Amino acid sequence: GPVKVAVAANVQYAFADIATAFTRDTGVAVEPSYASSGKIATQVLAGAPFELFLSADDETPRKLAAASQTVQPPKTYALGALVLWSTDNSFDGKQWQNWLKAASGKVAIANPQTAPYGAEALRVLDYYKLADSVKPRLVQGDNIAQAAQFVDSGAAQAGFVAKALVLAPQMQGKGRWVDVPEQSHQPIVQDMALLKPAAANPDARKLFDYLSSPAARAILQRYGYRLP
Amino acid sequence: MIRFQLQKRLSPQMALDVAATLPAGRITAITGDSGAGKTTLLRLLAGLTDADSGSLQVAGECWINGRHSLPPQQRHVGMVFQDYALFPHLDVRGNIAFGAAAGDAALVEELLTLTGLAPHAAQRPAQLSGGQRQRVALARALARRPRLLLLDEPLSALDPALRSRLQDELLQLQQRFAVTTLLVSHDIPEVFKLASQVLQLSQGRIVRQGSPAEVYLQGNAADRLRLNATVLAIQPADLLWRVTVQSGGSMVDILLDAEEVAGLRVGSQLPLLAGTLCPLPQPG
Amino acid sequence: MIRFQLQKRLSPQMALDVAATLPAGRITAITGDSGAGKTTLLRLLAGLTDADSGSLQVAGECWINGRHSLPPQQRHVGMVFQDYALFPHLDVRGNIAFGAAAGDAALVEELLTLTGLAPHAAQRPAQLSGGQRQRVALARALARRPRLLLLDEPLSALDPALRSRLQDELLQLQQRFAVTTLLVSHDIPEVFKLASQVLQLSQGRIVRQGSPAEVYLQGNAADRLRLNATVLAIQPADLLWRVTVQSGGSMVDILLDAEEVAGLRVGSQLPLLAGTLCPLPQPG
Amino acid sequence: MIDLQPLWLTARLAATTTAILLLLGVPLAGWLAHSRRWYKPLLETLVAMPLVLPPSVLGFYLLLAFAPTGPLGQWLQRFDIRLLFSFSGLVVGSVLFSLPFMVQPVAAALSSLPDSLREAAYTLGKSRLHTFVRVELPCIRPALVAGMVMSFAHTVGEFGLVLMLGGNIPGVSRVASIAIYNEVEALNYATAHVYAAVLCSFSFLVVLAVNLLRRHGERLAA
Amino acid sequence: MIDLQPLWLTARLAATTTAILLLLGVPLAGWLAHSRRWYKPLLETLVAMPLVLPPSVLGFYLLLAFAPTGPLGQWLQRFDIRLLFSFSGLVVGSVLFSLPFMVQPVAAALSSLPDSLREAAYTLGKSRLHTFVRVELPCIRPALVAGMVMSFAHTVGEFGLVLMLGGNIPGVSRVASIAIYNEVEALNYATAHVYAAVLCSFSFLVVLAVNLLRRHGERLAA
Ligand SMILES: Nc1ncnc2c1ncn2[C@@H]1O[C@H](COP(=O)(O)OP(=O)(O)OP(=O)(O)O)[C@@H](O)[C@H]1O
Ligand SMILES: Nc1ncnc2c1ncn2[C@@H]1O[C@H](COP(=O)(O)OP(=O)(O)OP(=O)(O)O)[C@@H](O)[C@H]1O
Ligand code: MOO
Ligand SMILES: [Mg+2]
Ligand SMILES: [Mg+2]
Repeated sequence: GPVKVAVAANVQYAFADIATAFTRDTGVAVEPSYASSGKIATQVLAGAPFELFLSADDETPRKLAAASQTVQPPKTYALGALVLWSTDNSFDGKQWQNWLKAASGKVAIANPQTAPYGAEALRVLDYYKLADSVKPRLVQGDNIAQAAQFVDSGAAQAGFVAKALVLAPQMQGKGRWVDVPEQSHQPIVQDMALLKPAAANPDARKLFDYLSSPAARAILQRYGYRLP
Repeated sequence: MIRFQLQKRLSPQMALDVAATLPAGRITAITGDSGAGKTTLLRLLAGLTDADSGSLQVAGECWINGRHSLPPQQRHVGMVFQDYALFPHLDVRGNIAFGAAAGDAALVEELLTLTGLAPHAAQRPAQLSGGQRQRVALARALARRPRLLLLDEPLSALDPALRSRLQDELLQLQQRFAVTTLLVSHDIPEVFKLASQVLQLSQGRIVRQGSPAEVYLQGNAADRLRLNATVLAIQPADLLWRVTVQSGGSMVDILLDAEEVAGLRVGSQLPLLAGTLCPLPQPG
Repeated sequence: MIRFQLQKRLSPQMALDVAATLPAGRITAITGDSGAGKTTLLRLLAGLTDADSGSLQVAGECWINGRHSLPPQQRHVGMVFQDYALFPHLDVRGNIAFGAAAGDAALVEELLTLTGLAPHAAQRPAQLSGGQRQRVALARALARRPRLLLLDEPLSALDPALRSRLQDELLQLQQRFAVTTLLVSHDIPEVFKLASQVLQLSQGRIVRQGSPAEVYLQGNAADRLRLNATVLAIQPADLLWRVTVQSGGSMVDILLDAEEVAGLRVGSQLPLLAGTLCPLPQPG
Repeated sequence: MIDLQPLWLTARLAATTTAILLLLGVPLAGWLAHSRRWYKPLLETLVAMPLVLPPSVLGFYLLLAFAPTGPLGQWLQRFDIRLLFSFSGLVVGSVLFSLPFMVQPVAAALSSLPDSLREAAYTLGKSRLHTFVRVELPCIRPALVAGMVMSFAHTVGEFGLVLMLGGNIPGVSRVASIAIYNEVEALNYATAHVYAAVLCSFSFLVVLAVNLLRRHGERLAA
Repeated sequence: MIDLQPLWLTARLAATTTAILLLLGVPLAGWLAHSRRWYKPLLETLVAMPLVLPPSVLGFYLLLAFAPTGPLGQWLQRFDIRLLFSFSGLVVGSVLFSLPFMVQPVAAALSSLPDSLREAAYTLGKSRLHTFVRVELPCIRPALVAGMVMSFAHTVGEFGLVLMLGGNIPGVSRVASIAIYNEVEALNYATAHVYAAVLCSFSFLVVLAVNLLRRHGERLAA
């Protein structure tokens, strides 16, 4: 049957392209489910039938490995990048720290408890000493995609989201964004893990390997990820 | 004096179309079959239902004029509903005081005394007997100092003894307040006792009108009373038959000849004429 | 023959404690005040309520013995409830056939014919008149071929004319099926007409028992009928007073002297003795 | 492009749930309508709980119970039954969640039937079961229909429980209410609008139908 | 350690929602109970919709409506009212969502009062408003209490709508049902258990109280 993949929300658009390419190349169908890394981990621990897990971090797959939920050690497939995104007309990418401080609207992040992009966004605020002015205005999405959705719908004035989301075709022409310097947060090392149910589906390993192929790496790069 | 002339369509087949004058300070009774329009007439007068056309003049004031109609709140009517419609969450005093003007506390107390409800002033309607409820409903209607008192079969749910007692009370209160009153009643003795005028309704129209004696007694009274009796037993007695019949609450044996007894069976209805009627000696 | 002796506590103050024999194939009537335990007795016999103790013997079979009791399903009783309890979703034939044995289709058709319900066989209960409903309930109970037929005031909701007609029909059907029957009734003529035995209940006990004549007629019948009349009008007539009274449905004038008229007012109750009673000439 | 699978899955889930509720809820309603046991109010309360319990709480406990490491999950695994992230698991959750919508109207209607109807059937020789199925249920058909329609509609509207229990697996647990949430998060508002419009009009028609049905029933009764 | 703020926030949200529902829902129930307008069934249907509508659908549309770029949001901003990610926004959503729990029992009780009670008050010179407040409402106190208790409890159980609208802000929108969801996802089951236990026992007691109250009312009526 199709490969059942649980995908961290930040990779949803990139993975859709990869899955299309994979199916075209191998004829194997893919069935993705998108959520925050934390929720996926909960569900895997509760026995979810996912075969492959693309996390937004390296810690969650490690935890699953420790709980003997994986069939082989996790492997890094991409390094994530954080951007500040806004659809507000006054948004100033060059002076984003001052703009953010002066602005009064809500700032969206992913739930730091369950989504690594959220946790790293908090680190960025601390690094630039923006915590005092921005923290009271933070709103949390259930995952990074909901954070992006808050920005897109105008519900939040700006948001720290994955670069991969703003580069997606759906987002073109919607607002402006600026790269958040890498030194302001921990590297977002995104690991993938082959889960126990994969033992029964050889195609899962095929997709696992395919994610390291030049074709997949090209797609990931196109979505703003750096490669391991 | 209250004068009205009102039209109201009740169904495709039937319309209420009545005109009458109610003598001031007196009781007018309305009788008529079920569905004749008695309750509807009361509701029109109270302003709870709107007339299609007509007029209603109360002591010079105009309450209904064509399609224009004063709301019930401004009419100063007192209505006693058949189910009494007492407010279950208020005690007796609260119910009576509900419609009284702010400065009329003395009237409320007077009504409590007049109706003998003073000892029950703090009870809720649910704790009252049927007769007590009826009194509360009447007192509540009077506390509004109405110009027109409307009573929809207020006594028909009560047993005969209580009914007779409350008729006396009703008459007393009505005379004390000298309020023009319209009373729906099916009970001829009640009408004779209370009303100075009777309106007999049928199919939405007044078919007879006048004093109770005029309406009921014109050539009706005979010198022999007609009774409906039921045959309980038939036994031979010499050449005749002893037939036990029941009428009202009591039983009597009568002797019938063979011809009269022909066709009679236990359970048959037997119309009787009672000749010599004499009053029973009163005890005590 | 059906013999029972049953005890059942109804409230802390009152217990049902009755014993009687019902003659086979005849109707026994039960009378008694409201709350005397009539319905409860029927329910005990039907198995719808459990007795505290006692026994019930039906033609050799034992339906109740101490605390052990046969469920209603196995008793072969036919019960006509006061509200008829017809099944609203079944038509008349469906209602009657509901309790009939699988092979008893002929009985269902016979009952439809006997009760005159054949033209209405496909109607639902909601489309029937009160009398028709009563017949369906009776036919349904009989379709079970009961050994004991229990009727809880089956006719009291009907008007007098219909009631009398249905009494005849009931008697006919009961005799056709020769079923031992227990009938709750408050109507003395009805008891005379239908029952061969009367059980009079009071406070859960049988206080009188025997044929209707024995129970009701021992020294009760007088030669003059006692009537309750109501005074409608009082007018002077020469040296006497002409008093118009009403009793039953008709009015009569009687002449009273000053002493007799003292204390009388319009609306007063006036007990009368009727002397010469003679049957009204029947029309036609 | 709109994927019809979530709508189809929703319909299948709602239909299965309603069917099971009919089999479980109607007998339960019958028991509640006639019983006089002291623990009847407790049972009534348990049945009504889903009306007020957060779906995240119920979902959490079902998640723990169904997990292969949990007691129930382990026991079920012996029979090779997995309730987590499976259609059957959603059905179990939905049945619990929609229980009051079936049981409450049916129990209310049953207990308002006059006792004499049942008793008449007993004296006519019919068992309790036969009486329940052939007399009581046909007499309360409107309430039964209302219960079924509301259970169906409420299952269609279920969200939090499926989010917690379902795992968002296409064809298994990605029902329409979840699909809307996904499409909103993927910023595909157009698709979300289509799903939402379908669900809204469906819910509206269903509730309108139940209201008109009830009004009709009342008019018949009067 | 367990954070008490979500529980306190939940209580505040439920209390505010119930208070507003009392002010809005009771007059609406009064209108529904007495009106004979042709559009009354439509309104009844709209009131009942939240029972069957997925919270994700309602949440989605409220999000679009409240967004500062949306029409309603822009208009509200003129008065400096922000309903997104705010306590007030959750209150608005909760009021919509719990509306049937207040309106339905109150409307049912009002329409079962005999008309003569109102009419008696009118003939005694009292206005419609005075009659509604001083006669009708006191007569249906049990239904009013039931409506309040159920609205409160249903708001406590709200999840999907808050997830969609709230932004998970501590002290503003992180209510207990959301907190449970977070703790479960963060694999902090112990904390989740505490929140869930509090909510479960609360719901149970509330529904039990309503059931006993209703039974008591029925016994009084009989
Ligand atoms: N609200 C209503 N809607 C439609 N028809 C009504 C309404 N109220 C009364 N009617 C009809 O109007 C006619 C008169 O009714 P009304 O209640 O006035 O009769 P009534 O003389 O008071 O009878 P009763 O002695 O039975 O109380 C009846 O045919 C009745 O069906
Ligand atoms: N289900 C019950 N639970 C408790 N008490 C009951 C029940 N049914 C009847 N009773 C009591 O038992 C007594 C006898 O009632 P029953 O119904 O047998 O009287 P009845 O003779 O049929 O009266 P009626 O003529 O009013 O029908 C009454 O005091 C009544 O209050
Ligand atoms: O992609 Mo995430 O795990 O929602 O931040
Ligand atoms: Mg009337
Ligand atoms: Mg009885």
